[in-house]
Amino acid sequence: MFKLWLIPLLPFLGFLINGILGKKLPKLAINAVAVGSVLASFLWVALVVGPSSDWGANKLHAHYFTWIASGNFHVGWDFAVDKLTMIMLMIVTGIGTLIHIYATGYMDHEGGYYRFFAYLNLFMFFMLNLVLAANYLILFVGWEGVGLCSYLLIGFYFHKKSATTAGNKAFIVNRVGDFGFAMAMFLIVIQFGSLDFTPVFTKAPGAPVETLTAIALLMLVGAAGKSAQIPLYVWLPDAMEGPTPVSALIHAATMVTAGVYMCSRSAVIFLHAPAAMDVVALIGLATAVFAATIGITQYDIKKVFAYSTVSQLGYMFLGVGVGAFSAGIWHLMTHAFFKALLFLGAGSVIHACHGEQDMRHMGGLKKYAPWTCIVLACASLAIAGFPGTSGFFSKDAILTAAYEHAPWMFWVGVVTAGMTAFYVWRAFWMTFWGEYRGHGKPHESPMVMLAPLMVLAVLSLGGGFLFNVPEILKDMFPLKEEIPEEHMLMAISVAAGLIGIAMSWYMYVVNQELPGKIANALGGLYRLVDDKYRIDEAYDAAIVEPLIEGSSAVLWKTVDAGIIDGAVNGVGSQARGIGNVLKLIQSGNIRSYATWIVAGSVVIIIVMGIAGGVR
Amino acid sequence: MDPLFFLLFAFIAVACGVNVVLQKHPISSALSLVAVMASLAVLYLLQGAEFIAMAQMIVYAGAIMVLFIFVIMLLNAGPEETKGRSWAALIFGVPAIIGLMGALAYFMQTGMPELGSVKFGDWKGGGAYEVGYALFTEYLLPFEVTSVLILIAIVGAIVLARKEID
Amino acid sequence: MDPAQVAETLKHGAVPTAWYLALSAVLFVIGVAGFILRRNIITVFMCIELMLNAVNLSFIAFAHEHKQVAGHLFTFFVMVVAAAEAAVGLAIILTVFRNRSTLNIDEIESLKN
Amino acid sequence: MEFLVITGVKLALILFIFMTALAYLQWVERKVIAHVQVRMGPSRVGPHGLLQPLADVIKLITKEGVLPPHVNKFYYLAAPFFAVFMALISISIIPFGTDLTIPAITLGGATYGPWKTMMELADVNVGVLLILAVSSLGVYGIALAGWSSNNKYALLGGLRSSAQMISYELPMSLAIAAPLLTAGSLSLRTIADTQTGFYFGVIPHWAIFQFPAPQIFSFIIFMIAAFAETNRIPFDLPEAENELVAGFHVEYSSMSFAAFFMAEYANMVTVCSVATILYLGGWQPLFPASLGSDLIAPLLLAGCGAICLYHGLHPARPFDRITLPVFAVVFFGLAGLMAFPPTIPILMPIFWFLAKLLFLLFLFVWIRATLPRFRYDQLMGFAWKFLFPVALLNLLITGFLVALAS
Repeated sequence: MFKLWLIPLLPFLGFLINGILGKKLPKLAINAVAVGSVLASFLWVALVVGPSSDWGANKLHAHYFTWIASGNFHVGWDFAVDKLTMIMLMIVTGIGTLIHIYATGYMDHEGGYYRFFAYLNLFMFFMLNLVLAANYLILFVGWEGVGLCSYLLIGFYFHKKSATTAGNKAFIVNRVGDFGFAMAMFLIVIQFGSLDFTPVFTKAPGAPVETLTAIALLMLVGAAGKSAQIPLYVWLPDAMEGPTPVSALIHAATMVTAGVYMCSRSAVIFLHAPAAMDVVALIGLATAVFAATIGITQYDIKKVFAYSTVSQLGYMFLGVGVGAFSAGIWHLMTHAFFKALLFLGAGSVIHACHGEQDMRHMGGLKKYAPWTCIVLACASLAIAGFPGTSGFFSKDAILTAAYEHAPWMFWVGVVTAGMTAFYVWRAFWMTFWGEYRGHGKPHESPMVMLAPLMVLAVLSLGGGFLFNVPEILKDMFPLKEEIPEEHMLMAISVAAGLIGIAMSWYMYVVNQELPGKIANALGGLYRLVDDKYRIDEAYDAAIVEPLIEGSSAVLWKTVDAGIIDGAVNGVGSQARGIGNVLKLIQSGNIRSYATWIVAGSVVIIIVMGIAGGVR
Repeated sequence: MDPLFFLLFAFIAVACGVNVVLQKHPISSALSLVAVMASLAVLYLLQGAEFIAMAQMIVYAGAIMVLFIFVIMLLNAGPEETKGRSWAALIFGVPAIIGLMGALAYFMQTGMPELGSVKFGDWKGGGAYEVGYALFTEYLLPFEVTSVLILIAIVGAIVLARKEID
Repeated sequence: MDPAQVAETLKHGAVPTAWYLALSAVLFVIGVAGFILRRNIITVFMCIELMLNAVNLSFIAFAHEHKQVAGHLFTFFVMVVAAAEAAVGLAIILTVFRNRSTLNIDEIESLKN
Repeated sequence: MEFLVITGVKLALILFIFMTALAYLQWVERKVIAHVQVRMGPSRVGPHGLLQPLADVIKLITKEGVLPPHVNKFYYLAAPFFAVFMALISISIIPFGTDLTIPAITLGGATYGPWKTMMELADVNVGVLLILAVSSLGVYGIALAGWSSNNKYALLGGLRSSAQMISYELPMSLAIAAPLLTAGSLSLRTIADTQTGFYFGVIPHWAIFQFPAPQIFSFIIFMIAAFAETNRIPFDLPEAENELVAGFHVEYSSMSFAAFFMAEYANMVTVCSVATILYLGGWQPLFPASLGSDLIAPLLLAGCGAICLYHGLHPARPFDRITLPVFAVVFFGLAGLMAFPPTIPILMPIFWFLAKLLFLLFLFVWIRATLPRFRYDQLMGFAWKFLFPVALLNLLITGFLVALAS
């Protein structure tokens, strides 16, 4: 018995302690509890569960109690660990620990210190639930929980209007996705009569393909909501209102990848619904390109990385869509490394520039914050797919798979890769090269913030070598055989990345007027891209306004005020009328009431006895 | 042996029960009620309900009735005055009681299905282990709900009994 | 049940379950009688407790009859409810006494009409 | 039949020994307090006042029992004996040692026995609950005494004691629940048996040391609550002389007055025995016999004998010349009995049990001689705001650890 319940429970205890007592505890104690609990569960995963569960086909499965039992439909609180879960566990707890450590430095001067860490631990609890779940319902519990924590943490600076609205936006948009997921679960229950993974996946091949397609598409809706895919990606950029560690942990490394995890967890269903697979691939690809183009024009450093996250998630979905689940998971892992690093580095930069987020007011930081510069360079290399870095392997795996599926997808992917390299390095140059354009004097971040960055830098450089995910997962998702063009494709994607880097170097270091010129030349198109294709405005016009109008006009004024209130008041007046008559028999004398009760019970007993009700 | 015990404690229970009703002074009624509860606890033991018997002693006799006595002492409640006796309750009440008794007796005679018998130690399902196991597995939710109920009761009692600040 | 059977049961040193039920019925009726006839609010309250106890006895008897522990649990819950009820009820009695300085149940009839 | 005889014998023995012990507990208390306060204590009646308890008993019996006119006679007379009764019940299920076998004896050709019996009156398998139930009934005696005396001080005493006892029931029960989790039984004998054995051959398996959840905190909580349950200083609010003349027993005199004292001391002995069994491993020795724990008792007694002998030979007071050697002889005899192999398995458990019991009782007396009295609101606040949460926390942690270790 590996006491799987311990893994989520430890962060939860941390949440309880910090949440209840945090106001009184000193910062040191809060740090100890928050970091310690997550670290403990990481160690439990890495040292106890990891080694002891042999990596064969048999997976750990633990049933704790039956949560819902209605008829022959049972949902238990079950946890299960297989290799996929194991990888996710390592990512979540490992990176979670690093980011907790980082946050102790980053949040040092913030108010609501204990609140922040309580939320963070709660998030860890739900995320681990999501990953450990052995059936869709428990997964959904975690799914909703992380959504809640994301909402809480985006709106952490609740005194900022923009933060609270961003939180609401994230929450509401996610509801749309969760609706899809819930529908998918209903369909699953109807089709398979159970929500546990094992029976569902064993029965799935036999099920009618239409049902499977429907289920898969609905799941995709859910995944798109959580993982910020078209058309539900709009919440993620705004989510950057939250503190940077949150952006790194929730909106880059772990939560947003839950969709990818869910899809590859349900690989069996998707594999038997080819149409759905294509939709997934297309959406992934579209999102990748789309977000990349937006990323090019942004000046807020966190926004840049946010859009890059969206586009990288698009990559993962592309991988899932073309059937290369292991490649998707691999990219998920490497992305967790370098994107967490990018965000934390950005946090360190912002910290260095006294809270400045606009890259036009940065620059020349490489001599003020050398360490940050170095680690960010590692991350940018990784995301640009520089040969040997972690990003290179995973991205290449996805692109190869895409090529086998349909060559044009590969080419679009390559272009996107180029753009990715371009805007990431654009951000890099604008931040670290040239002259410092900001106010005050920038300074390097403390060691407690830098140490996790260095660990992550090592991981994002060497992650590809260290963990060859397709190799690990090969008995879940069979490896694809080598194809002849492999090396050529590799060369092309690498070239794209290098070209992107070179272009950014030319435009933002050598010849700095060029970008302005290009912008003017493009004119309207540039402005369109610059304000994100005006998608938010479109949504407002198309959905939000009508909803508000409709609800106020129809629901409130007619239905609520007219019908419901009328009915209620009518009932009330009727009751009063009847009461006026009935009150006459109320003597107010308790003993007479008692007498009535007894007399009534006597009657009942006699009736029942005569009717033989006693028998 | 069993019938002896049953008759003895049944007699005590009934006698003290009658005493509860007849005694004029609340304290006397309360103590007779304690006696009833104690003898009922013995009867529970005869039926193999060890845990419940002890709970009966601890909760009822040890806590609830102490609370009653506490309140009686606090209010220093004297014997009940017999003036202003409300005849209504007597006129309607006594027949109702007799009717209830008769109905119960009659239908227990006629309508009651054939029941088995109780012998001390012939069933050991009422130990602390069994009760606890059932309580924390299939009756977990009701148990938690009762805890909430208790909490509500505590809050309500405090709100009711504290002096109004004004 | 017929006397011969009862005699048989008693000879084996056992007690018919029906007797327990009869006892609980008697206690219940006593409680009802007290509830109706007494006028001291505390005594009335105690009579309610007496009724609860009577019901508990029958629960236990049936639990033994069907050899299930469920009856015990119902008794347990009844006890919990009784405890809560006692807490709130006595608090109410305290307040009533503080405001009206009487314990006579007949003088407390503000609910009339 | 035989069962009845044996039970009767045990009953008589326990009752006799226990009553005497209660009387002498009084003597011990007075002596200890006296020495804490650098006085001599009772020393006139008999050598070192050893006959003082006897004198007290005679005085109390022969004294006229005053029946004040204003009391509620029935309850006034019933209360003290109810108190004593409740106090004595719980002693009947306390095991003093492992089971005892009396070898068969032959009288005129007929062989009787051998008899095998437990060293308690009854081994109830919900013993702990029974103890709790009885101790929770104990409050009636005091409350009734206070109420029926029809005297404002007595009434206040009764009110205080009932409130106090109800309040301290909770932390006490919670504290008891924790070791039950590790022991997994409600029978006192079984609980004591689960504490046999030693870690690394040295540290005993007592609940206060026991893996996975040492119950040291629960032990402390239990002892504090026990002080309150027995109305001992620093929690003796019901009989606070300086506030309510003598609390609930102002109006009492002679035997009924003595009854309350007997009840108080009997309760002390009960809670201390329970603490011994639940936390201090009952009759399990402090360290294994292989390390010579059996030698402790004889050596101790022999030491006492030696001291008595020495002082007898160099008497400080004239009659020491006679009395102390007698004591010495008694002590040596006991030591010999303790060292006598056939009796060791019977006597050793009793010795260890009594040693722990006496230590705890000494604690009670010691604290009474040391600490001042609480104020009433402090008392309640302590129970509800500190003791109760701590006990709850301890229970939670214990449960967590036990679940972890299972």
